[in-house]
Amino acid sequence: MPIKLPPGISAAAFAEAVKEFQGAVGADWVFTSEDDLDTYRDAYSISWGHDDEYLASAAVAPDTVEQVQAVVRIANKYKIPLYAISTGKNLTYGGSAPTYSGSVVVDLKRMKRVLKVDDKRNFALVEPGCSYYDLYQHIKDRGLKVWIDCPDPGWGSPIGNALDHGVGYTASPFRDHWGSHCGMEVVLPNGEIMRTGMGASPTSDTWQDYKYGVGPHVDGLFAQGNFGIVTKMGFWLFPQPESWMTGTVHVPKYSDYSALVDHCNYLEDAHLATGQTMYGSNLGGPGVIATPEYRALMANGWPTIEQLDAYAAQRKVPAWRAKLQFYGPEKAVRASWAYAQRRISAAIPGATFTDIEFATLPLSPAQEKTHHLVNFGIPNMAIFQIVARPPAGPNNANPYDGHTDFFAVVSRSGSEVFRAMKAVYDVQKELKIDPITATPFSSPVTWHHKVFFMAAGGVGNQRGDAEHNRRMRALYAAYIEKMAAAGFPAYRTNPGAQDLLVKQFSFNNNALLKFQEALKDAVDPNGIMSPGRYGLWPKQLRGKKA
Amino acid sequence: MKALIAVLGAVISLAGTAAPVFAADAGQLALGKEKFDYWCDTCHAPDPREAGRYLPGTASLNAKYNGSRPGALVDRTDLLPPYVELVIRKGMEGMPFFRKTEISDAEMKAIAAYLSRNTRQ
Amino acid sequence: MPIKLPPGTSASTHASAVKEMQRVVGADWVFTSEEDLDTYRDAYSIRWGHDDEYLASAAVAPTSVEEVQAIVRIANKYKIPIYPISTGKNLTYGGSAPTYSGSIVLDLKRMNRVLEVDEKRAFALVEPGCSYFDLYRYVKDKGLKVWIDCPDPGWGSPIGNALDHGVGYTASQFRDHWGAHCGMEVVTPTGEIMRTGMGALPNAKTWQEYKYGVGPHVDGLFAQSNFGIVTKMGFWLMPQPEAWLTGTVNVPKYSDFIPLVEHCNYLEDAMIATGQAIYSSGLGGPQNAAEVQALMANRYPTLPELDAYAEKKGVPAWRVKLQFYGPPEVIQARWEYAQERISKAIPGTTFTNFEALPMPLTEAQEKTHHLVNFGIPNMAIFASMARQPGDADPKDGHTDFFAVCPRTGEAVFKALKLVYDTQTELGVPITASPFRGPVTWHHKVFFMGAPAVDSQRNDPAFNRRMRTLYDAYVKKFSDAGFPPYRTNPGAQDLLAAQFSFNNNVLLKFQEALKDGIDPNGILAPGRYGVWPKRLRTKRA
Amino acid sequence: MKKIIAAVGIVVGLCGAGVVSAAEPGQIARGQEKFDYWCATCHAGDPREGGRYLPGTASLNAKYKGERPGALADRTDLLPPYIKLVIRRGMEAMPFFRKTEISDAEMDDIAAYLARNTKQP
Repeated sequence: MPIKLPPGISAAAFAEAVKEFQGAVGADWVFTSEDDLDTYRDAYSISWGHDDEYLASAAVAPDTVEQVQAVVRIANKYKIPLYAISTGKNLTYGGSAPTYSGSVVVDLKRMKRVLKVDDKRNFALVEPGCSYYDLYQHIKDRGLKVWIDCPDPGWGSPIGNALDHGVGYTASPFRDHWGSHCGMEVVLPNGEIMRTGMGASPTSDTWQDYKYGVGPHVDGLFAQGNFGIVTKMGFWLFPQPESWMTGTVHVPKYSDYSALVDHCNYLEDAHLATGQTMYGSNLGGPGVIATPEYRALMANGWPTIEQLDAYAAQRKVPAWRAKLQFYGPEKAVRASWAYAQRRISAAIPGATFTDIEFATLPLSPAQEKTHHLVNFGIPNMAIFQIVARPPAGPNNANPYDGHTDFFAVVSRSGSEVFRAMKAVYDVQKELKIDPITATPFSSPVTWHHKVFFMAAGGVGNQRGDAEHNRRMRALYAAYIEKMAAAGFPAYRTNPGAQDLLVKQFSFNNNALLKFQEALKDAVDPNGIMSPGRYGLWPKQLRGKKA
Repeated sequence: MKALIAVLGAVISLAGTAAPVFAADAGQLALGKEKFDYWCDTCHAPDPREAGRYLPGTASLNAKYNGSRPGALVDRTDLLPPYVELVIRKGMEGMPFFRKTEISDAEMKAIAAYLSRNTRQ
Repeated sequence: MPIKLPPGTSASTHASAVKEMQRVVGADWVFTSEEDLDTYRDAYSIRWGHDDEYLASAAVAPTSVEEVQAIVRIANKYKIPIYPISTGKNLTYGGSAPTYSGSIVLDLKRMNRVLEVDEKRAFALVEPGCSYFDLYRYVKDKGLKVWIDCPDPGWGSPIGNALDHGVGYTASQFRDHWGAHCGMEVVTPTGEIMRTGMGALPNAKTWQEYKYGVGPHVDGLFAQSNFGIVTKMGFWLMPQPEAWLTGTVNVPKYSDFIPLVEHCNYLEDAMIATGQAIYSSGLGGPQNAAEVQALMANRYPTLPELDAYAEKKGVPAWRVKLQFYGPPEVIQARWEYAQERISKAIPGTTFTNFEALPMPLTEAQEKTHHLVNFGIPNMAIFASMARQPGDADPKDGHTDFFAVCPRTGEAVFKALKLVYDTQTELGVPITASPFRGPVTWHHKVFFMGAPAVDSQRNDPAFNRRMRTLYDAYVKKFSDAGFPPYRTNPGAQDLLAAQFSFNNNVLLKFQEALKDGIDPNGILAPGRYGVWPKRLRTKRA
Repeated sequence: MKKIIAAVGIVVGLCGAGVVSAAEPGQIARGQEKFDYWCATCHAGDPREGGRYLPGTASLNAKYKGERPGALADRTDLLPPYIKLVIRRGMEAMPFFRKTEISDAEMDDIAAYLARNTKQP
């Protein structure tokens, strides 16, 4: 007996359904024991241990598309909600737990095949359980000359990540994982298999080359959505570049930042510095908020740009830096870097250039030890240091059990970054966070090539401390609401905040959500597919939630 | 859960030296190593920057034990299978738990046997 | 009295709807006379003068989003189909005519504003009636350092073109006009205004920067489709480059085309040669017509025969014009790399026609360059139909056929032979040639053209033959895996039917979605084969 | 349709001498503005004027072989009804224009502009 039945389903009906699921995938691959279901909880949930924590009633793990179809048909028969996960490693954004408690998790981890990698037309086709590691290893084993683009945690799924608007670290268009997908196979809420784009043409060989096919594109509905279960998906790949070059630009004044951003935008959009530009401030960094100078700066609230310019002058370090990265033939990357220096020197008096490095690719094993691997499309797990015990971290003695990210979408402009930094500060001040961690020296993240993401202060969770988690939820919800009100919504969020986030997209009385709901009802009449994902509830359940 | 794991950990650290606690056959150890390398090694390999991959698991255990035990799991001589299995299925701090679709029970036992191959009575 | 009423709609119902629409937009902007409606016919239609030509029952031209909403509500009230057009210049793909006769055309030409162009963040926001000329003039008048990407005819609409999968001529990702769009405003089939992506968040300034917003993306539903009327749309723009460089790579053997394509793919995908690579063969052209005919006298030549022919002619079998945008020293280095890479891989390669110019072009340079490669809209393409010297009877239009083909030499060879096979089978004059290069409007696939299908407005029998030929291209190319990327309304049902995976489940899914948001089935019924429930039996 | 237009063309071709229609300068200026916006992209003076290959001018050059100017602005034989007919009915590959593009008043202005040098027979 599961702890949590799907609402409105009797134990007897559920048992019948489970029996049918077992018939479809084999008894070993249907999980209903408390121990097994515990592994489907969201390890990083800030709802952990609360009454409204998201819990599955069972988990089913198909190995083929046909088994996925069978599972979906059974769910329709019994009107039992399903929730599909790929590798289940979407930690901080929901992990392996459903968005509607009592759902049966469809765990696609066993479907982890790399179906095709073409290094002449530069694409891959994979299954949802395939991880970045799996795809990377497949390419490496065969000596194919293409790069993948991976986010920080290497164990995630290229499909799951792209579907949740995940982002990465290599060249411009590839960092946007949804943007670089091409072609899908989907099991629809009625159990039919559908292929999108050119995949619908039984004879075409361009499923992973051309996204559109003919007629309306439906792919977008499956991103942060609940219109079907994606069982195959293609991605465009970056051909392995000959070499890589980096150099760091420093600008003296705090107010030089706007010009710096404008020039870096140009270098990126013109395909000169196609690698990730990494911004930082020499005035920030760990421990800065405890220094007397900083306290003096912030004593009377958020400082003006003039005060910040004066502060930078007094500290005698360049206020901002941008690490530029270039991929390509040696002559070309050297010429691009020379151009970048010339352009920025001419525009920003006092700009200096440091940390110049050139490397032919691929990196040697020795170079791999000292470089930021994701910038080279090499999956790894380094990011977990933020939740592990960092050598001098504040949580060294009692590390968090996880964290909940908040990254806001901000225009690529200096003035908008200033406004977003202050917005984080205002939220923390209003909530009386002590100490306030938002500083005028935080930098945007450049995972996406046309927009910045700005982090708000980390939200850590403790599986053993329900009260702590409750405070974290309040803080997180405040970030969602107040940052959106300032025009800076989160680009993705955990299930507990999805209704709240979607509500902020309120143009014309949430016309977009209503349109999505009409579409949803049309293709999922029984409302069985991932109810509530990103605020989208089927008719039967609408109004049940926030 | 953390408390439970801590207790189990303490029990295990009390276990002494001498002969290996579990007799595992070579095939199981090989499977265990293979699955450890696939699933665990990305965070728990010996050197925190082994092959350039910053290894948060090894770094975290180094910080925790301050040299009193090795940070790398493969160098440990005090791990007992039930503890290894518990951490795999229940997680530990920032390390989330693993599902059977990732690491099956048989694979988990093989990993546990591999990591406790040097543990003495 | 219009000639053509919407099926099932009485004259009096139609008249009431027209009257209500007049109240919304003013009597001057509702057209019902035969003379006015003639200007809404598809000038290039291969159905011209046939019983099943697509004809409007009226046209209405709003000037604001609110007027569009009001018209949509009237259409719902009377259950009269409406068909939106932007500039109405989608010639060869339907022009200003509806896909379902009797529809009222919603002519958005009067909504032609450029709402915003941001040079620093490199984007534009426009209305549907705005043409490439309009956007270009706006950018030029304000001295902004950004380029637009335009297709051949400059009078088209950036919005309409993108919605129909249109393509262009500058750097890789801008050539795909749908791919370069960011953010929309749409009037839904029930008359609601909706903004997509970040446009749904009232205070966001990133509507034209970040496509996704949160939750499922609905933008794709409005492309080649009938899910709403797009009233605003954003586009990412290319920053004006410092310089442009071109050089032509010539390879000797016919079969060298295979590695040539692989290297050009690399140069494009690795962002080294981001401009359009233009392929052609030195063995084609009118001067070789007789020899090419002879080569194909009995059957399509084999690869060894084509290699032997190239050798005999002693001219390079294939050439590709590479184009680079960027600072002079960077594009010089990139071109040098391209030469090194290709010379090493393909013996006998030569490099010619080198040219490098600072940007923008001077007026004198504009006279001699292919303007669309510089984002400058113009009308030169119409020369393909206009009277040439010695041309007694120019055609009244043409119907394009461009097939989606993988970027490999092998696939191109297969597609070239297919044109020959189709023409042979239909017994039409053979205009196929093994020396036609693929078109590179899109950066990840080739488009293979079949020789033009012409139209004559005064010759229905001629047009009937053209329809047969066109349908044969659609069917045979799709069977071989090369369906066209867009088509005119007369072939949309046929084309959609070719996308038949799992009993056309994609189309069924699209139709289920359509029914969910357009319960009265009033918006552009039949566009790209998607029919509302009440008209599904009308499918060709 | 082509026949009707040809017929009107012939009638117009027979016209000669003094200016046929008295248009006020404002109308001619407005007509030129609209001609430049809508028509000059194909029908401007030089087939490569401003680098824009001009298919309308090129086509008319091929048609008249020097008997008449290919550029419409240089013609001295155009009559307003003919111009309006071609605008609303099209001519070969040149499609017709809708009132949302060129209103009746604007069409009158263009016609007046192009007929400004046409003389009475």
